[in-house]
Amino acid sequence: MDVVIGQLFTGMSTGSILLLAALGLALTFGQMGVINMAHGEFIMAGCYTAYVVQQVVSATGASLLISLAVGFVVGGAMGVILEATLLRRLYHRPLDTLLVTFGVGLILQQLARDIFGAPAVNVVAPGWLSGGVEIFGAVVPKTRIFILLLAAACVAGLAAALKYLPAGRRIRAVVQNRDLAESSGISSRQTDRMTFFVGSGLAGVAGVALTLIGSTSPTIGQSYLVDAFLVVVAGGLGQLRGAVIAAFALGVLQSAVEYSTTASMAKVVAFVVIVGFLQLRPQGLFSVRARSLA
Amino acid sequence: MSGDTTSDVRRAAPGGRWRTMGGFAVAAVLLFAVAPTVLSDFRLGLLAKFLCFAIVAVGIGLAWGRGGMLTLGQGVFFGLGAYMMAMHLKLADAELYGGPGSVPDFMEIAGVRELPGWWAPFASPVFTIAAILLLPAAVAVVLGLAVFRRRVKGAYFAILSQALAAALAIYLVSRQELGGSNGLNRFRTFFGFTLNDPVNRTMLFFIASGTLLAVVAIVRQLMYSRYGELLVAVRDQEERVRFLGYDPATVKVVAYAVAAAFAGIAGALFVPIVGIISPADIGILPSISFLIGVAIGGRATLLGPVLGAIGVAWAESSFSEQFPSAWTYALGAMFVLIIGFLPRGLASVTAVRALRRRSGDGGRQSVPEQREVAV
Amino acid sequence: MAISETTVRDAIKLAVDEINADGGVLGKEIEIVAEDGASEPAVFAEKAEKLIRDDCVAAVFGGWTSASRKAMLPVFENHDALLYYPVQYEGLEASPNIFYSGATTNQQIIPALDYLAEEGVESLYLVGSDYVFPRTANAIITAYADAHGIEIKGEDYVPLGSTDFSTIVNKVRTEDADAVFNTLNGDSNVAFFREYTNVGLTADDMPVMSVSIAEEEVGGIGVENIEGQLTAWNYYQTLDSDQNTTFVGAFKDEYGDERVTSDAMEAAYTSVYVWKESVEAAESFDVADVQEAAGGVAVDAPEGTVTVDGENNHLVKTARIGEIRDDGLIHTVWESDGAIEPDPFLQTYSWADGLSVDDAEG
Amino acid sequence: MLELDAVHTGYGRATVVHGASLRVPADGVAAVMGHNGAGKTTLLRAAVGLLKVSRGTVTFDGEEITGLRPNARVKRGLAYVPQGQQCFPQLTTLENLQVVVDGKRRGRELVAQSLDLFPALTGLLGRRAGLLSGGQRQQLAIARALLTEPRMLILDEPTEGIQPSVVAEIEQTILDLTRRGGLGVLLVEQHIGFALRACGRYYVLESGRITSEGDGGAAAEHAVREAMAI
Repeated sequence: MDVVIGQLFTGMSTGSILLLAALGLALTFGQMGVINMAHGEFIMAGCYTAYVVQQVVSATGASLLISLAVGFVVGGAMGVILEATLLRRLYHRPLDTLLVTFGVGLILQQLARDIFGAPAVNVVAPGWLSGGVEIFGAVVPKTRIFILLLAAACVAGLAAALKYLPAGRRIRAVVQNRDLAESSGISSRQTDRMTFFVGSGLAGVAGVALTLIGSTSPTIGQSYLVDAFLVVVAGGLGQLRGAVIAAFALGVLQSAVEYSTTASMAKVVAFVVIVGFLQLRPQGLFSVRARSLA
Repeated sequence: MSGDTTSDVRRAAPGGRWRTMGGFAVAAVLLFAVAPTVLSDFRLGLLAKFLCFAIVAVGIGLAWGRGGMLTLGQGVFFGLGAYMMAMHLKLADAELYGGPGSVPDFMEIAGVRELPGWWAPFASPVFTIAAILLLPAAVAVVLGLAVFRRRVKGAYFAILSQALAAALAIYLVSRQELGGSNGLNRFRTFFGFTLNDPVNRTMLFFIASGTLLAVVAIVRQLMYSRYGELLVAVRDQEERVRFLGYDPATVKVVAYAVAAAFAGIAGALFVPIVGIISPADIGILPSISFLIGVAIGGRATLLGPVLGAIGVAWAESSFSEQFPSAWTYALGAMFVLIIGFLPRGLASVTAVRALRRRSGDGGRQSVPEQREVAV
Repeated sequence: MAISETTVRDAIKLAVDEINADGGVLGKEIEIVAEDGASEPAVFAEKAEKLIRDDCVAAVFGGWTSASRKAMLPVFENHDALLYYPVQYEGLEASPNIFYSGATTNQQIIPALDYLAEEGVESLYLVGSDYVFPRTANAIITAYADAHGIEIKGEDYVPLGSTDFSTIVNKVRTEDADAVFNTLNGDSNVAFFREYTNVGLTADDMPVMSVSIAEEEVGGIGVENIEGQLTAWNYYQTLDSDQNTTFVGAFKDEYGDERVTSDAMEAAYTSVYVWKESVEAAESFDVADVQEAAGGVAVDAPEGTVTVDGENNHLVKTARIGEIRDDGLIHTVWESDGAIEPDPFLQTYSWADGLSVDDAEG
Repeated sequence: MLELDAVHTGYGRATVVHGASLRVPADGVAAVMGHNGAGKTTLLRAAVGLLKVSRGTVTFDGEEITGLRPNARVKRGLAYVPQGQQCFPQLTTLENLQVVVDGKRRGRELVAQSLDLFPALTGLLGRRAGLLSGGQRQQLAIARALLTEPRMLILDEPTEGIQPSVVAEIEQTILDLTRRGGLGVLLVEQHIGFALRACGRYYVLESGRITSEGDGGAAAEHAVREAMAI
């Protein structure tokens, strides 16, 4: 029993990491329909932001909190630049967007390699996040609890912003009916750019948080990217709650399979299950879309 | 715009026939006469490897350029073909050098003395070749029917096929009976011919060349047939095709299966030519890399993918040596510039010019515009 | 992976420069032709063939993963050329065309096990990346454990590059073995040790013996997460010898003070000298002559004197267990009694009988 | 005043409208009539900027706006009520209104004003717009257009597909608006009687070309029916 509950927590923790990595995609891919393969590199940029900030602010606690804010801006800025220079002209060619952003990802990876070197760099976690909390016999590291809370806060914040802020309203309006929004005086360009800023910013935040548990190296974004896309696809486009449920379901599934077999098997099973699931429900868990995604 | 595109295809067909035949002749002379005389054994082997990529590219050109399906998981089919061939070669070597009943050397080293049961059929060359020709296509048919029947959209299809490529690579790494991360290598013979012999390696080059010409011919027939028009129509206006009474899923599955079969064959040829197949050759990265050559050459053209694939592979092999970091930038930039700004590839630059000269109508040509392409 | 390959290249270049400054080999200056294997086995094979056939090099130095070596092996055998492979590996291989300057299993893994057994470890948990080296290493460890009454409490593999260790570390914690034997590769180590430290496991209550973490990796993991943990290698930067002081000094002079030296780099550096000595002993660059003369060639390397074992082309090397200290460096805490004869097929260990069938070509 | 001068437009390479010219006075109503598929909606979409004009110009109050994006035209006082009672279905009625006035100082006031004009919406503010009836959605659509404080309103078949009881209400609102002054209206309507009653000038569009035009009023009905060959 303890094992089951312990694994459940582990799964939730894995899920929250997936969620954090996928949340920005739920906006840019889920809401806008842009397949941004460089999202993983935005996450990586967040990781290195945390590293750079730590070189400046050596107090680990303060640097983590500052990094979260700076990471959001850095990720967001990269997203806006990408949107303004490339994606803007590719909105009618979603599949090509995928390949173009893959190229951007390659460039960013190499850039990181040239700036920071290929070996992983170390981001020191703050003291108050060291150690773990025992829950039903399983010790859950505080870093993971922090990530879980951060993911929850990001989801709640994002949902609230979409619901209550004027900007959020505009984002939803543009997603639901682009032409109508445009001819109602809403600038869909600005709105797209803002959506992209927030979505990419969330990738930056995810990157900062992920330095708490993983390595900071040029290829780190790659390891989250496919998972993140699958979460958004399985969750259904245009809905945050779909992504939330899909992330946690995938996390719990993966850690359960991993516990009984191997981590490799878990990964393979998770992928295959999602592919199978999408055969049954190609629209994902939930789907509300006005603009159909190619 | 679909109407325009289809009529362009029609228009191109009859006039282009002689030109295509001429192209074939030139290509055949280049491959069978010129290349072996001017290239060193090593360079010839390298070119043979590029030809394998070109075979994959021809299939991608059909499925992606003509059919609008972004096949991000060709590594799966390439890997299937390659591993099946590799298993056969390992078994044949074991039989030849270890005597009847021996297990392949890498298993021996790992302390395995019993051959896993499912390896056994691959001892037969006939079975292996049949499996290489049929299995990838069969997998593609099953996968394609499942996906396209459900009208899964293009982006989904791309992400799913990518996930499958990743899953297969991870799975293969964890299978020690398939060599794990090392993959399968150290092949000594190819259907009885010693691989170390330069003459036999040249023969492999010829086999690859012949295969490439054959797949190009097949795709040419498909492109200019009624089916080819239908495929382009499905790419541009899937709904309309449905209303006309055709099943778009079937149309797409055929192209997808053909592309899969080509990738499988290319994988099978890759093994004796390069001498190794490992999970590193079939994951997400190689799968996406297959696309860039196609995009550069011109995804909807017949020869564009071939030339693009060979060109990119050649450039990678020569430039990555001196400037590994610059090569990554260049590769990234190619994705960005070619696909972002020249979606019809380099072929379009010359094709547009040629058309302009001929018709003077502003040189509009078939545009494989991927707008909201539902796959 | 490309990182480590780079450092190996740097070390080789250093050795070549030194030799050239000293008059070269047989009066000839060595010229380096560099190729990038792109961490991909098929590319390694291609580049190896290019070096041998187009560039006609005298010998090739490098390779990193087992896969890269396995991919190059047939190339070197078919073209009868020489490869100097500088990385510790899973053993079970010997080719007349490859000189192995890193440790084979009986110079790294078995001494590590001997050390743990000496320290009173009675149970082990095995964690590794899912590829050939960890799989083979763990098979050896299991056989050793069976013969020495050590219990294996668990054996887990993660896909290469995996960064989620919550499940595995929880299993490790619950199983409460006396020590963990870690064959994880690359960045996975970072995630593993963070998780390990964060669930409250320390080097005191459950030490981790790692065989793939060297000086270069410590920084990325963070000293605070790995302090006190153990490694098994033949060389550490902290070794106290004249040769090593010279080597470390020259390396830092060339590549910067912040750089560290590690086992693979030292082995790569040494391999160039091994080749030089062999060529000079043969008085020829010819492959067959070098192969003939190599047996018994000795080099005073930074790790101590190494000698080529002419039977299997491996080096006779000293095994050392090190502890990672807060300076980020690894300090020797145990050393084998003298240099160990390489035994890639573990033929001198009775408990290893079932592990492999000897390579057909021997 | 809105002027379309020899406008060519269409979808991709298919030109639908071939050189249509019309003029909507700043204070009056112009109606465009024609059969289904004549290109009326296409013409309007070009006027508001949702379609690219390949040849010809669009001028608004003396300024050429041919290349402007739709939202920029809205800022200059052009409002558009598209065909089909369009709304943002997942937003509530209130949000549908708010999203237009966000950032405006008088936003709250404007929303209140529009609810005065369409009191039927007052009770539906919290409901998702997608769940409203066609008539309610059309009222919402007009309300949303008016929130931008337009000087020129473009209406595409405002009464099509709406239950008759509401049609009268909407027609009345439109007539009221046109009589209020300070607002020009470009109306596309199938319902010829209403259109002519409302407009000062009519245009008949056939196969993308203006084939006839004249002054509005009930007397013109015969001429229009003739022109449209009904």
